Amino acid sequence: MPTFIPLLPLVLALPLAGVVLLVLFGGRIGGRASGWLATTMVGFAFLLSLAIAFEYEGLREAPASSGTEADHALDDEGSHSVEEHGASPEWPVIERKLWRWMRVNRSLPLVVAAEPLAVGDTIDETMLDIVDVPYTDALGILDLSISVHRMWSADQALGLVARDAIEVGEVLSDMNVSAGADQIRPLGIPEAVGDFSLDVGLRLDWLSVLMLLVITGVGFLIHIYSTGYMAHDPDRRRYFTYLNLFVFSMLVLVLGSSFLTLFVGWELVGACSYLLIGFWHRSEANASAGRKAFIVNRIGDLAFLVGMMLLWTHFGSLAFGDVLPRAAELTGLAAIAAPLLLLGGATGKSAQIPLYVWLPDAMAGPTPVSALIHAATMVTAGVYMIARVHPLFDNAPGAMAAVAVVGGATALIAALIALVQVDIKRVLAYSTVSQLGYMFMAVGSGAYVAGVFHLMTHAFFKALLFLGAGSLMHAMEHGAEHAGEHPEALDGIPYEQDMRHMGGLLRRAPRTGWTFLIGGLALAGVFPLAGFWSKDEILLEVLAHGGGLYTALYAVGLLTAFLTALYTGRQLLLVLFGEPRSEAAAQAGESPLSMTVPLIVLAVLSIVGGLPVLSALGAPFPERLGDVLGHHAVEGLDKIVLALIASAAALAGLGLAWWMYGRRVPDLGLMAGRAGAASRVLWGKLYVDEAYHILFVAPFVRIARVLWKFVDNGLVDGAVNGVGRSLLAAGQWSRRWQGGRVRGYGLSILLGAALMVAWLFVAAP
Amino acid sequence: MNAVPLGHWLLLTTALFGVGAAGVLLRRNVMIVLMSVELMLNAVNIALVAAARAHGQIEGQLFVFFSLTVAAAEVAVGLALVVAIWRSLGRTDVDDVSVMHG
Amino acid sequence: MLETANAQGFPLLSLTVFLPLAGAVLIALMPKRHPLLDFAIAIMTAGAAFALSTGMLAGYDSDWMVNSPRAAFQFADPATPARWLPGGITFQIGVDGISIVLVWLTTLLSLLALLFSATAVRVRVREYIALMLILETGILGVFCALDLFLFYVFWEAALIPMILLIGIWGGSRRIYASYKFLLYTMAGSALMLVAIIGLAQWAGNGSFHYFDVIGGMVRPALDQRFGIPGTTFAMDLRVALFAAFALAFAVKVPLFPFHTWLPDAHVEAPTAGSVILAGVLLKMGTYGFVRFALPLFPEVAHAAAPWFLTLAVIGIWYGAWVAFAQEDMKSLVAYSSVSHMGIIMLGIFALNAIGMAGGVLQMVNHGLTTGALFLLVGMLYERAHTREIAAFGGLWSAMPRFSVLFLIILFASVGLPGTNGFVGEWLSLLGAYQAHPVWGILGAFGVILGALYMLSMFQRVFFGPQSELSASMTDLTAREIAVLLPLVVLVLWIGIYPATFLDPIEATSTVWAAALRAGAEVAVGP
Amino acid sequence: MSAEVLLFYVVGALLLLSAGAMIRSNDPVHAALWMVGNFLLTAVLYLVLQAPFIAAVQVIVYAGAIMVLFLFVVMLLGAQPMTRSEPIAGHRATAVFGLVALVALLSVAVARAPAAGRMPPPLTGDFGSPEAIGQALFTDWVLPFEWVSLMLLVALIGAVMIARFGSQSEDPEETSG
Repeated sequence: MPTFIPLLPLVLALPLAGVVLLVLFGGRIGGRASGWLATTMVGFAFLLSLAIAFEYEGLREAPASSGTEADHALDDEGSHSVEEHGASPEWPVIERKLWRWMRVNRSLPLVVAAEPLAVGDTIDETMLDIVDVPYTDALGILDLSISVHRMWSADQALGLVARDAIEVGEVLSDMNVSAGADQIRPLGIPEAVGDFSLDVGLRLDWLSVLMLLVITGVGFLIHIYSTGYMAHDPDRRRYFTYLNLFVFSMLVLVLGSSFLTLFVGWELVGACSYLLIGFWHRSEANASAGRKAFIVNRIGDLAFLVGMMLLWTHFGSLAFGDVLPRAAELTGLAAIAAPLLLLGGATGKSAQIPLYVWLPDAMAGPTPVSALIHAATMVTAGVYMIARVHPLFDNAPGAMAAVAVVGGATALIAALIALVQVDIKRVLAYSTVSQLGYMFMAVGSGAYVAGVFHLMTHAFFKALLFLGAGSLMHAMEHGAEHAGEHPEALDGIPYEQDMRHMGGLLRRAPRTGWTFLIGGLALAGVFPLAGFWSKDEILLEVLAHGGGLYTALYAVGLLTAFLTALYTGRQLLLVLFGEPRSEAAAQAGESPLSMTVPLIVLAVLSIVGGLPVLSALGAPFPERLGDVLGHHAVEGLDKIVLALIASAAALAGLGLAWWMYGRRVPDLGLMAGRAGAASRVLWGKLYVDEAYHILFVAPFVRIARVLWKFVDNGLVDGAVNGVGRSLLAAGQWSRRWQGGRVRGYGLSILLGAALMVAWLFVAAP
Repeated sequence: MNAVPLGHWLLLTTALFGVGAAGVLLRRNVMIVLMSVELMLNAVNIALVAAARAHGQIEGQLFVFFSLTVAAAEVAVGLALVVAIWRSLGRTDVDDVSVMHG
Repeated sequence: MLETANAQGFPLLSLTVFLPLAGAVLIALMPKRHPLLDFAIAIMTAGAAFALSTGMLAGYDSDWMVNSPRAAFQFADPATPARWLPGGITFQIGVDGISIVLVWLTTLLSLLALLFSATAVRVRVREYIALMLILETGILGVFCALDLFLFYVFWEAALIPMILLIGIWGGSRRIYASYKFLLYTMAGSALMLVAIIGLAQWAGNGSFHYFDVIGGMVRPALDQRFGIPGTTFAMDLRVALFAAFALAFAVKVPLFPFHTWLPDAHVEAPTAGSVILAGVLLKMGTYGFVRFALPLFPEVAHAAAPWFLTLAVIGIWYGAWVAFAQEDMKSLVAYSSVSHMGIIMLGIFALNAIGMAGGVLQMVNHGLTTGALFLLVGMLYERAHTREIAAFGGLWSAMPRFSVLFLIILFASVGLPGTNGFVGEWLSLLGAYQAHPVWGILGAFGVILGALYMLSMFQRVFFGPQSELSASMTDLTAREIAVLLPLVVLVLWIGIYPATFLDPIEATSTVWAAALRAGAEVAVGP
Repeated sequence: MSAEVLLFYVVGALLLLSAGAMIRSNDPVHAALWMVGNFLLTAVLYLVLQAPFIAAVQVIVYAGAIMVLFLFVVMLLGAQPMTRSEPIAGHRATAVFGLVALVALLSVAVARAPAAGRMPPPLTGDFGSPEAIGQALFTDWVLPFEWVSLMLLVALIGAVMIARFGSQSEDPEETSG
């Protein structure tokens, strides 16, 4: 008997309770307690998730009896299990309806006469069949019209379930009372697609279990880290409120049992991201970055929204359990449009071309936020979503290819841009964009398991890197305080984030330094760290998918792997090794335990997180994910050779990085886009922001003013005022002729006379 | 050509009538307006006499006789009004006389 | 004639509608000037009306005989139409699922607006309160009237107090604004009166009662459809009558080219006036479409739907775009109303159950969020005596509570899931998409545009370096929070559990949508 | 060209000129004098038209009595400064347009009229003579004649009443404000 799975809503409720408590009582308990309250909530959520995961593992069953155990397990009437399509899943998909959210277009009883009626007949219930159809057609109208003509002695509505006996008038008998479905047919008027009922529900399968663990686990660590990182911020309470709200929203996203529930989380995490990026709102730049993130995300959300409308129009439902098994029913334009629209949504949330521009700016938020939202969880929502709705993509190879191409292009371009960055967080930000591109490449190749696998390992090591970066910034600030002088900010980058001021931090902050090193190597894909396994898996799957496009994408992936190793090696060398390049770096100090313990935990996960042996121990990947996402057997390729090639690319990148930055003291003068045209273009981030500004933002702002000042005040209002003024002027003018002035009347007489003469000419020429 | 056709007479009176009307419409001095009214009457009178001559009928002249009488009465009343206006307003601008009382 | 589910013989609805008026009369009769007493009377009567309407909303039976538009009317009062004036003019009021939520919204917003006004108004307090109460009765009557003439009387009766509120207690250009409002509305509704009289003559057989008229409108089509010799109702006459109704309602909504009275009226109106104006007065227009223009002329509505959808989409884009350029917070909110009302119109003219339900729910939502926004801006204005966006900046640090409440309402306004805005927008857009995908997609762009202007404004006012003015602000008082809190709670309530309002709405709109479709089919013929 | 034709054109031109001068005078006295000239020229035209009696009456009544009345009133009122501004926007332009239109239309009408080319017929000796007019006046037209005399009386009394009550009831100070 499962005890924890029915408690699934509690996982959601805990962080939400944290939000409510912090809003209501946060002011009274103070910032420090607020932090621990929030952390405790997420901690409990994590523990519960673990328990649920273990319990879910125990639900494994033979395919034949699929679902029955879950039915027994959940006595709640809202719960039921749904059998997924595909190769006999071993675990049941558990869905639990929480409440009916929206209901529209309910079925109405239609009255049809069971036998023909004659004039003077009396209808009683036995003579009528009450048929349940979506709507009553003309009956409502009929009763209205008849009441006017007093055809009904009882003056009672027709068709109203015939509760009372009704005397039938002749009109009705002529119509034979069957003026229902068979006589009146649609005439080019769009027909309603039945009952629209939408529930808020949760869905549990291995995919959501994995996401659940990642979100609550990494979220918990980052909460702990934040209590240290934000210890001196006066607005901690607000920070932790947002953070808890984010965890809640993200859980809604991954646990939602329908497109619309997913979308709720989808938008809410965007809102949390907006709030957290602009957390230090006194700075205009932070607020703008938050706004940019929200609006760019909304552009993607629009595509998602339209995609949902399209799906609903075809399926009459948005529940995963209704839509996904029937995905193959989509044909023609809708088959390709629906996944492409969803991809549009994913490019916004997961920062892919063309909507990736918000993510680098999002680094304006507190660093733990970058780690949690903009590296580990929210930005991977696009990958999760595509994996979740993969039957739609499987149904449209064109859309799949689009996903892969978007991912490949993003991976390569972001990696290139990352090469020249000097801001420690920006390197990581572009790295995140690039790695997300990797995941897209994977899901675009049908390798959903590999994509989600990389999602998880990336969550570990990228969260580690961001938290490490935050810890190093902390160390730099500490050092600057010690040294009594702040290094100068170059190119508008704060000194504590500028890698040009760092160097040799491995010695100054060993715990942070070593874990940062582990994270970096995992990102570079060094055997046997987590990144190696997942990246290797992706490259393998892309190549295995076959075809010229995917072979080219394999090359792109390999090149990106090389570039990733290059910029990671560069970052590690600049930050951790060499001589300190500023007093702040020389005197930097280690961060408190609350910050370094999460780093150590994440470092351990980054080391072991990808080991194939874990799967055998019960970890939710990759076989168990395959249970949801489809098993994928790669044949005909030598895995070892491919792994060696990938490792070679990673090592070559690291080697080149050493040759450029480790061999001798790096030349700081050549950084930040000062090493030739190519580096300038990359430093300028390919001028995409500028292009968007010229193409979209500036015209929008200018047209807004024109619309307001010229069109609205001038034309539309001018037309109205013009009519008013001309009427007024006509009144004023004619009033003078009636003002009692003799000559006015005289002139009227004269003109009248002239008109009369003229009329005589016309009438009698 | 030893006589003037009726049309020429009428054209002359039309012109004269127009000049009188112009005086009525364009001038503000009430005296000149009254004189212009007389001018218009005069134009009509000439037209009547010319028509009488052209048709050889005496009635046209009789009409003129009557209209002269009416003109005399009109001038008498009109001037009385002017005097009354002048007394009450101290001015005799036609545009000042735009209300029926006071 | 009209059997209702909730006929207890107790004039619940009449009491709700006329209690505020009675309060106004009572205040007028009060011999001396006791502003406090006046307020007490006003708040008691408005509160009682609110309590009664809450009871009716709770007592509304969504499942009672749901398959006839007529049967959807409940709490009818009197039970059978009473003769009111000679010439077939009757008196009967009743609510269906669409009216009841609007009635409830009206009583709520009126109460809150009165509570807010307790400090905001300092001159001619008595007249002000009395006018607010008269206004409430007028609007309630519009939403309940079951007689076309009665509807028209209430329609105009609601107009007059609003004009006086703007014209007496308004800002510097109040006279211009109130004239413009008056002329616009009158120009629209004059033709409607003609149409109403025409309908009563041609369709209602001399009766102005809603059911008589609507039955008469459908009757000729039915006769023709089933080959029964009878009357005919020329199509061009139908079109003309529809146009007369549509013009009156489009001005009130306001639909795109008829909107320019709105920013002026809003900017000049006192805060409570703006709340009522945006919160419920605009809904009279959309309600008019749902209640009269569409059911009376289903076939014309179907034919004209593309035009209205186009105007609605233009309104969505245009209102948002112009709002983006605004420098005054109030006019920004006013233009945002143009945009949001466009979404409502989009839902209504989808002419299906989902769109209609979404549109009506969005009416409620827009009333709550925009009412709250005007209250918030009004509270800021009371402190700063300016509404210029550029004058603020960094307000969050000075007014954290105010900022949080503003943020929640803002999220509702941009339609974030979890708030009411999302439910309404989603259903409206879905309905529109189902009817005409292109318009649905174009309308959905409002999602982005709304975020653009709202977030820009929010950033400029609340974020960034603190301006001198912002630094001098004090946070909300308990009374102000008490005024806002119900709205915030409702915003979240409807976002999370909309059934409270959506059930009556959808029960009614489903029937109406079916009737509309059937009516159009019958009229066009197979 | 006979003397009649010559007189018509010369006197007609002078008539129009004097009329124009009259309406253009700023001083009412000048205007009155131009009017006298105009009336006298009219009398000449009456003579050309074989209407000696009318000509005589014209001279006596108009150039004599009415003229004197005008001059009296002008003298009584004295010279008054006149503003040239127009209280009605567009009045002058509209008036000129209307005048030109009316005169042009009437001229065209006259020119196109069938009777326009009619030449005066030869006449009997007493056409227009006092006897002939008296004959007609006191036979066929005696009733109108009496009515007109009555009207003159009414006008006389009316003029007196207006002038008198105007002085009694109206106080300039009361109405000036």
